[in-house]
Amino acid sequence: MSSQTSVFEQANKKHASSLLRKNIRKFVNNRLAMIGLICVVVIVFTAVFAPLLTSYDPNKISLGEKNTSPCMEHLLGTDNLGRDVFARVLYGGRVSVFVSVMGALMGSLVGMVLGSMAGYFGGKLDMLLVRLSEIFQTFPEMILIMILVAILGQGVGNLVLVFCITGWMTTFRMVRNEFLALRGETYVQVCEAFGMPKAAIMFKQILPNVLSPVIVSATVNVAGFILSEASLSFLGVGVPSSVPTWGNILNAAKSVEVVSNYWWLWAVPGGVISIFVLAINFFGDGLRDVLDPKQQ
Amino acid sequence: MAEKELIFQIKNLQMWFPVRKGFLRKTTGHVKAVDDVSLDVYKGETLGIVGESGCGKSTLGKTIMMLNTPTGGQVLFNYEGQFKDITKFTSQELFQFRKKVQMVFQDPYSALNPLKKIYTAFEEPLKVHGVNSKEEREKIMEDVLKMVNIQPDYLLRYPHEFSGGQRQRLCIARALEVRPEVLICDEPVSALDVSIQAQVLNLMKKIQKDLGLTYLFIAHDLSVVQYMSNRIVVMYLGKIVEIADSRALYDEPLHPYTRALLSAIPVPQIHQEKKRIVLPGEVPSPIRKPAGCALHPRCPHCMEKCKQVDPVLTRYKDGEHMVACHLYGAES
Amino acid sequence: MNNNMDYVLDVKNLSTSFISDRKEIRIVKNVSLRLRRGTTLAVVGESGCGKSVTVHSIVKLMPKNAKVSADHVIYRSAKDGKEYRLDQMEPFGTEMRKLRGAEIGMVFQDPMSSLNPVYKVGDQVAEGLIQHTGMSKAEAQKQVLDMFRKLGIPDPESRISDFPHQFSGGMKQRVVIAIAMICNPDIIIADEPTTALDVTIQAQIMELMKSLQVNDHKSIILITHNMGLVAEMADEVCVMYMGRVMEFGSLEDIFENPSHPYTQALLRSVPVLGLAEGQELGTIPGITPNPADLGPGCEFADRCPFCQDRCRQKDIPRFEVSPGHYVRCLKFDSFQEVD
Amino acid sequence: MLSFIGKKLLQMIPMLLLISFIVFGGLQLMDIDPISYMVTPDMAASAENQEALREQLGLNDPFVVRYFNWVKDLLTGNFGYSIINGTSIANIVRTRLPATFELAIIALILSSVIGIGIGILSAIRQNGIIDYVGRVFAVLGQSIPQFFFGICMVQIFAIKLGWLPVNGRTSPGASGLGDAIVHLVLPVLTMTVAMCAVLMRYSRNTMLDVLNSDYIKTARSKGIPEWKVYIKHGFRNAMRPVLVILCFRLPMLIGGSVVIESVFGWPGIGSIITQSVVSGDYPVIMVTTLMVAAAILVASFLVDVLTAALDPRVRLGE
Amino acid sequence: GGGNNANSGAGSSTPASTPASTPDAPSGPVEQTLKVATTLGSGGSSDATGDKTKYPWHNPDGVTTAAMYRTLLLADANLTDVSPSLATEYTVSDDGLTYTFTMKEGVKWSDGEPLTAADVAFSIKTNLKVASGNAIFTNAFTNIVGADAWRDGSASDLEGVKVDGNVVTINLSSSYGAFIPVIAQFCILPEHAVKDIDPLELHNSEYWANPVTSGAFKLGELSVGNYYTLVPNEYYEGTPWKITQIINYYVPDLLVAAQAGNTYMLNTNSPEIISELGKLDFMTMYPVDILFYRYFICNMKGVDGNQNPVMQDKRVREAILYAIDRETIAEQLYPGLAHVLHSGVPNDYAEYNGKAYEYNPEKAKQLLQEANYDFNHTFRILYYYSDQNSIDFMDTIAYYLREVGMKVETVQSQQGTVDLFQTRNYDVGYKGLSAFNIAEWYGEYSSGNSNFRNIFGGDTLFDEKAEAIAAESDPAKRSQILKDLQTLEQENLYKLPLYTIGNNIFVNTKCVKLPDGVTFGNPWYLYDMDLANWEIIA
Ligand SMILES: Nc1ncnc2c1ncn2[C@@H]1O[C@H](COP(=O)(O)OP(=O)(O)OP(=O)(O)O)[C@@H](O)[C@H]1O
Ligand SMILES: Nc1ncnc2c1ncn2[C@@H]1O[C@H](COP(=O)(O)OP(=O)(O)OP(=O)(O)O)[C@@H](O)[C@H]1O
Ligand SMILES: [Mg+2]
Ligand SMILES: [Mg+2]
Repeated sequence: MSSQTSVFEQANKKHASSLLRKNIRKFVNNRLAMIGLICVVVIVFTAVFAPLLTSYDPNKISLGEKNTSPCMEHLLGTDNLGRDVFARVLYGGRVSVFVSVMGALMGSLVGMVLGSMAGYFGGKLDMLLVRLSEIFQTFPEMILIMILVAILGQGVGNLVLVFCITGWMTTFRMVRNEFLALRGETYVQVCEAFGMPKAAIMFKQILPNVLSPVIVSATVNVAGFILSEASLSFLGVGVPSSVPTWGNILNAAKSVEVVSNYWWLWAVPGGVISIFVLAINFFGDGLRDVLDPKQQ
Repeated sequence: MAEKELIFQIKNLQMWFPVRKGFLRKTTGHVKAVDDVSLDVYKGETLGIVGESGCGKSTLGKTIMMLNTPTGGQVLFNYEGQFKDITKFTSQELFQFRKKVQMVFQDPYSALNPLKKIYTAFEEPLKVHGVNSKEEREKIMEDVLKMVNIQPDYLLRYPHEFSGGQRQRLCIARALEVRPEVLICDEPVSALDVSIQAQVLNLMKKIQKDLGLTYLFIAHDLSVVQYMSNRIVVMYLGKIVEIADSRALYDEPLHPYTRALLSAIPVPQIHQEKKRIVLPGEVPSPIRKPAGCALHPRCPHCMEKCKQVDPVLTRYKDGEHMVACHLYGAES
Repeated sequence: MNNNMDYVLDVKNLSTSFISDRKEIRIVKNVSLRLRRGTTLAVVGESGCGKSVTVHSIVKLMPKNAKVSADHVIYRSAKDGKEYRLDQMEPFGTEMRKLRGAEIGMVFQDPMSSLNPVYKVGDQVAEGLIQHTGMSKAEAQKQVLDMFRKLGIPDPESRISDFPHQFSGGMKQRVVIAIAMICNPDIIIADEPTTALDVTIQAQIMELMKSLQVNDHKSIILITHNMGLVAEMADEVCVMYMGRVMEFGSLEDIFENPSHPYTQALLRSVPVLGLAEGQELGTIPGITPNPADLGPGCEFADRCPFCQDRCRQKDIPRFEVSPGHYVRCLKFDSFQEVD
Repeated sequence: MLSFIGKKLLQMIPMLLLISFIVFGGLQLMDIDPISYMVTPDMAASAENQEALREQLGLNDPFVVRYFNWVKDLLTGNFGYSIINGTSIANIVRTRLPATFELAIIALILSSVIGIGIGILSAIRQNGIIDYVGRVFAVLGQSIPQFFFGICMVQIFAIKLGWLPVNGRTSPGASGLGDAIVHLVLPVLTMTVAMCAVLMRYSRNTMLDVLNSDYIKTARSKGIPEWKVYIKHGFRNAMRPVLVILCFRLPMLIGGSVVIESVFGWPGIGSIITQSVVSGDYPVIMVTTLMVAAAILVASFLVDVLTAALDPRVRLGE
Repeated sequence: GGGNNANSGAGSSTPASTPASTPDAPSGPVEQTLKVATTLGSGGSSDATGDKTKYPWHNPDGVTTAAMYRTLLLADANLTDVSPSLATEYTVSDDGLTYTFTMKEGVKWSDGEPLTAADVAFSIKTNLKVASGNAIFTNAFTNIVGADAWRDGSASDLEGVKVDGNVVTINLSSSYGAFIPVIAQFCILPEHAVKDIDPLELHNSEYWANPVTSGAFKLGELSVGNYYTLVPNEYYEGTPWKITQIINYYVPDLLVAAQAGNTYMLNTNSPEIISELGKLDFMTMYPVDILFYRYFICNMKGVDGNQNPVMQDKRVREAILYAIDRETIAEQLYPGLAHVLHSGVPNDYAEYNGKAYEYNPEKAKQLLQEANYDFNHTFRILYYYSDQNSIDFMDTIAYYLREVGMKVETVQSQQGTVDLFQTRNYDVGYKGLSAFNIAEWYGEYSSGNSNFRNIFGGDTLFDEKAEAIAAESDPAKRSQILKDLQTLEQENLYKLPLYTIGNNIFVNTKCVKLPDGVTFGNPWYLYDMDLANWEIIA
């Protein structure tokens, strides 16, 4: 019998990832999704490894070199304080991507936990949570965000919190509905028949099965938050303007003078935002195709 | 039929689901899914349960397993000669009880969590039930897999890599892991193709013989039930209308519903002249059960009494055969 | 030989494949079948063997990723005595649409989802009628009422303006049959019309269809995997396996002289009511293969007890073992080969 | 149907109360002294005068008292005054809400017609030209920050080409439809672009789902023409989920107007909310957000009614 | 006194955001419509939301204010000389404590009511009771005899203001040097229309949506959030203006409005807007030199005794001045507009004592070290301007301070002066002051200043001299006091003066023909622009 383990292990190598592999193949075949993924990865990587890619400090002011157009020295030119735009966009990406990804993650997390509970236990708790989410949904998101910013104050951490508070509802509804459906699935009943603990059934058995739509909606949220961040900068209630974020960089370049004279100051952050959002959306669509068999 | 040891004694079991309506979710009625069911199950037998969709077969099965908390009645289980009412069990006792009774469900396609390897799906119940060493677990897993003719190394695959028949065999194997005494099979083959169905049915018979299991075999296909069972329970709208030895039920169906059911089944034989009894109308919703005998609006033999008095299950000619119908009321 | 006019529908070498993931998978392969006027042809076979695809290919209700080809698909109308080449028609062109509904009615598997939830059932039934006859709505409603009565829908006057969700499964299936029947078509194609229903309801529906066929002299293609239904309903049977017609013959041919190993095994594996105690069911070993990874030769080879090497070499031709009884198996290579 | 409407209307009352409580309570968390906002310290004439003002406004009462006073005032039609500039809130709502609604409703209608139209067309002609172009347009529309798009539009169409006014809702002296329309073009366009994209994608997907359903097959089997299949059987069924998403989008539409109104100097409620938030004018925030929430509740109620009209299952209960 | 340009409360926006406007001269076949614009947005005052017209007791600026309201006297562009307006003449007693104004006869309000001396008395009295108004008025009027008693309600009348026929007499308890220039900024309000409004809420009153005016124009139409128009006031007794209509648009962006021809006049100190406006050949630039301070205030100690330990050491404060290369910043960020300051006295004043804090990062580091400055401390700089220029400026400051090893965080406050004066959660605050005169700058040090005592702990060090400079009008004495104040200031460095910023006024000369000899002055004050003779030519 000792050889048994190795039988399992050998077989494991052969089969373990076939589901994953199949999905990956499907995804790779989806050209747009791949382009999206590549863009996202490239942008995230460049942001994370910003110090390796540029020797400039994003905040290094060099007033003598202001508004230099792109050249060898400054790949994407400099802004009106002589700061290197390339470096700023890279470092700005760190904050923007962090805020939006964390916001989406936290929102999804909250939505998932509440949604699991509402969907699994049903009854009064469910009704309460659904009402709550409806109320949150009644407020225009932008307004809710602004009010929250007014209450909590500006700042990266607070913005994440705000995105989390305003972004949990879609995930919540989705997870709840899935749970309502999956609660009746046979494998859940099997687990109950074996007397497994409720928490294990909820989180270990059912939850993984609702992850794919959650992941897809989280990607969509990331895209939305990137745009929200930009809008909030525009309204002056986003991340403090001294911190470079894509929104702040673009917002700094919104003046007519910049728009008509220094194209690189708006085209670069604007382009990066649009490309990232586009890429995330493509990526999300691709994921949906792979993860959600209904959509095929 | 004598000398049979009882394993389950079900007394007046009742499972009513409240129907809630409106904003305040007031209870406006009940789905009487299982209504006053009394039944004995003997050790080692296969008890078939048939009936139309929605008549409460699955609910009965689940309630016996305490997956639903019954709204009334008792379910007594034989603990080495001692009968204990499982409806009064604490959660710890129930947890232990789950080792004695297991269930196989209708849909093998959704009975395995699509994201978990079969290995994990097999390991989890063992872990929960305290088999802590990995070797021991793998030994058990290998044993049960042998029983259902599946190679152990298949365990490391995902459910989607298996066909329906294989999945159902896996489900049976998994239920057997905890060495249950009773297996409740809720339509285990109705989702399978004919060509596969026979494999699974034969396998189940073999396992029963090998392990001395007791089956509660639920199905809506009378031919399948009859093939599998020693005794058959016929249900209609949450009530038992007839209980009989499977041969007897085929040879001498008493209840008009059973008769209609038997005659409605298409037989894959030609040149067989058959008089079909077609019951008119539909199965009423269990929320609005007709008064009296639930079948009376559709029954060809409906009498005045049937519309008012609900017949009780009584022995027919003092035998094992029981029926709930006023047609036989005088004889009992 | 029979007069050709006897056959309302004549399908020769129909093949269908689907393109998915840039791969082409053959689902239906060289299917030939003929439907005799006024009879029922049963198509049996297990799930996924291509029964639905076959009939949908015939009436050209296929998704865009399907490729259909056929030597010919001929429909012979009793109404005008003309022959129509369905295979040469545009799927959604006027010609094809004129036939659909008016001459060929369809009943689908799942009554629950076959009705549009947002329209009254009466209107849904009348829609085809209005389309094909151009009659007024009121006239159409009258005919619908008649049809409902004929199909035994209780209280038709009020139910005609109900919505599908207010109907039970069996009643919905009657409505679906009414949709198929309302224009008095020659052929009714019923794709597993009772699979979703209970036995007692199934019996009701089947009685109904039988009486329609007998009384109105309809030709029916009945798709099912229930051998019992076949025995009760069919005049001729077409046994399919993995996109092939394995055996085709009259009811007697199939039940009394099943020739293909698959047919034999299939018949043995069905539990029959009143089986003697201790009697074992026959089983078909192995599992149904995936259509995407079938090799050459007989599709049943892997599960066949009589399999030989030559079975796996090339496509198996059809042999006519007795008049009108065709088998696709090399066991019968002594018989005449028909294409 | 009537009882359905009645029930829905009744459900709105507790919702509104809850929302009002959340709004009121939430804003108490804002650690602000309204007086500091009413009277900017730079322009503060004297501390005593300010203290008098505070007492006069009842700002020293406990929370619950203030909440009930507020609700009571609201119910009696007294919406209070902006603490920043003293404008009566009733006035703000009266003059601003129509402007926002004008914008939102036109954008809603336009984006629905365009978005759903193209979405459905591209589902019907899946992988055709419209589908392709529509999808590209959809993703593009979704990926450009709205304010930036708006600013660019102003620069191109108002400044460079001079075709349209740069901002505002009306011009002095000019009145009539023409004037209103030229002012609407750019804000509506900007708003529509983003909104359209979502609807397009969504209606395409639902229409595709619907087209794959069995009843479409049934409809086709009757031999009715394809356009009838699409319009009668496809469209109406696809509309229901689209309406739901539309309902979810309503808040976004009004929320989106916050940005749009800032860019285009549109005198709507959105710009007032922005300013109130920035300046901590909490009575205005409370009432305006409550108004917006109420408006959205009403709108979603309308959507519910519309859904019920479209779908008998909803109307008649399951 | 001085209008504080940084209309704080709402984090007042860019200097460019202040309304700019000028009426212009009429005649010719062209319709005489002058277009000006006000920015919407930042700032909660009603004219920033477009709900009402301007409350003239804040900054009394702009063409529209000049067209609607009149003052007793009209100042020239430098605010030094005055000419008659509502008052035909005025006298000052030798001790500088008694002022008499003789009112012009026959002046009427736009509703036909006569404008009398009583209105003047009413306006002064009301101003003392308002909750919100420009400090220049309060500072001046507080010196009127009985002002305190009147304000706290213990007197039923303001003792120091007397009306006798068409003569108004004002008695001061102590002399106030700038009293006449202040009077020249003080718009008289109609008693009959305003008397029922609670002075505490006057600045917020709905009244401003349709005020009664005394100037050449009155309100035509107010389209909330869009614009308002002014039309000639038929009761105006002076020379009618050539302009026959003024439109004030509410716009999100002044530059765009100028480009689109929606404003014929604006002022700005933003180099970006200046350069962009420079490209429009129809806009002519008129630079004006004004006392617009930009400076840091050091958060020292509140009256509550709450001390900020970081700023206590003077060397730290000094180091900040040395650490920042102000010359370069002025050159690059405000080319031609900013002049570095080393005290409240601009460098080109004769009184400037010559002490300079030149850019010297080494010295800064050294000073910090000497002061045992904790380099791990995050140094918080608070600012409330939300325009991009100020953000850039703050980034630059932060950059320079980081260069000397400090950890810096710049915080843009939404709640402007509340954070500045009350929350006080910062080390230095960045502030602007468009000073009416130099005394206003030094008045901020005074322990009596209700705002700054929260920051400087009510230190009485400056009181005497600050009062003296406000009261004194003799140039020689003033010069001496200024020198003393300057030294005191540099010894203490509670405020770190950065620079003064000039302003540019742009006029669309393709549409407006300015009369000869018009000079522009501080755009936040009222002065004689000869508006009656502006003419629209296109
Ligand atoms: N949890 C529940 N809540 C409410 N009603 C229920 C619940 N479970 C079952 N029911 C109702 O009880 C009745 C009996 O259901 P059950 O599933 O036992 O029928 P069944 O005989 O197993 O039918 P099928 O053959 O379709 O499986 C049905 O009407 C069903 O709707
Ligand atoms: N649109 C499609 N695209 C790709 N493959 C398809 C499509 N439709 C059907 N198939 C494949 O064709 C095969 C035959 O399908 P079909 O529906 O004809 O089976 P069937 O015999 O009717 O089975 P059932 O009894 O389950 O209805 C299946 O393997 C199915 O996966
Ligand atoms: Mg069941
Ligand atoms: Mg099928």
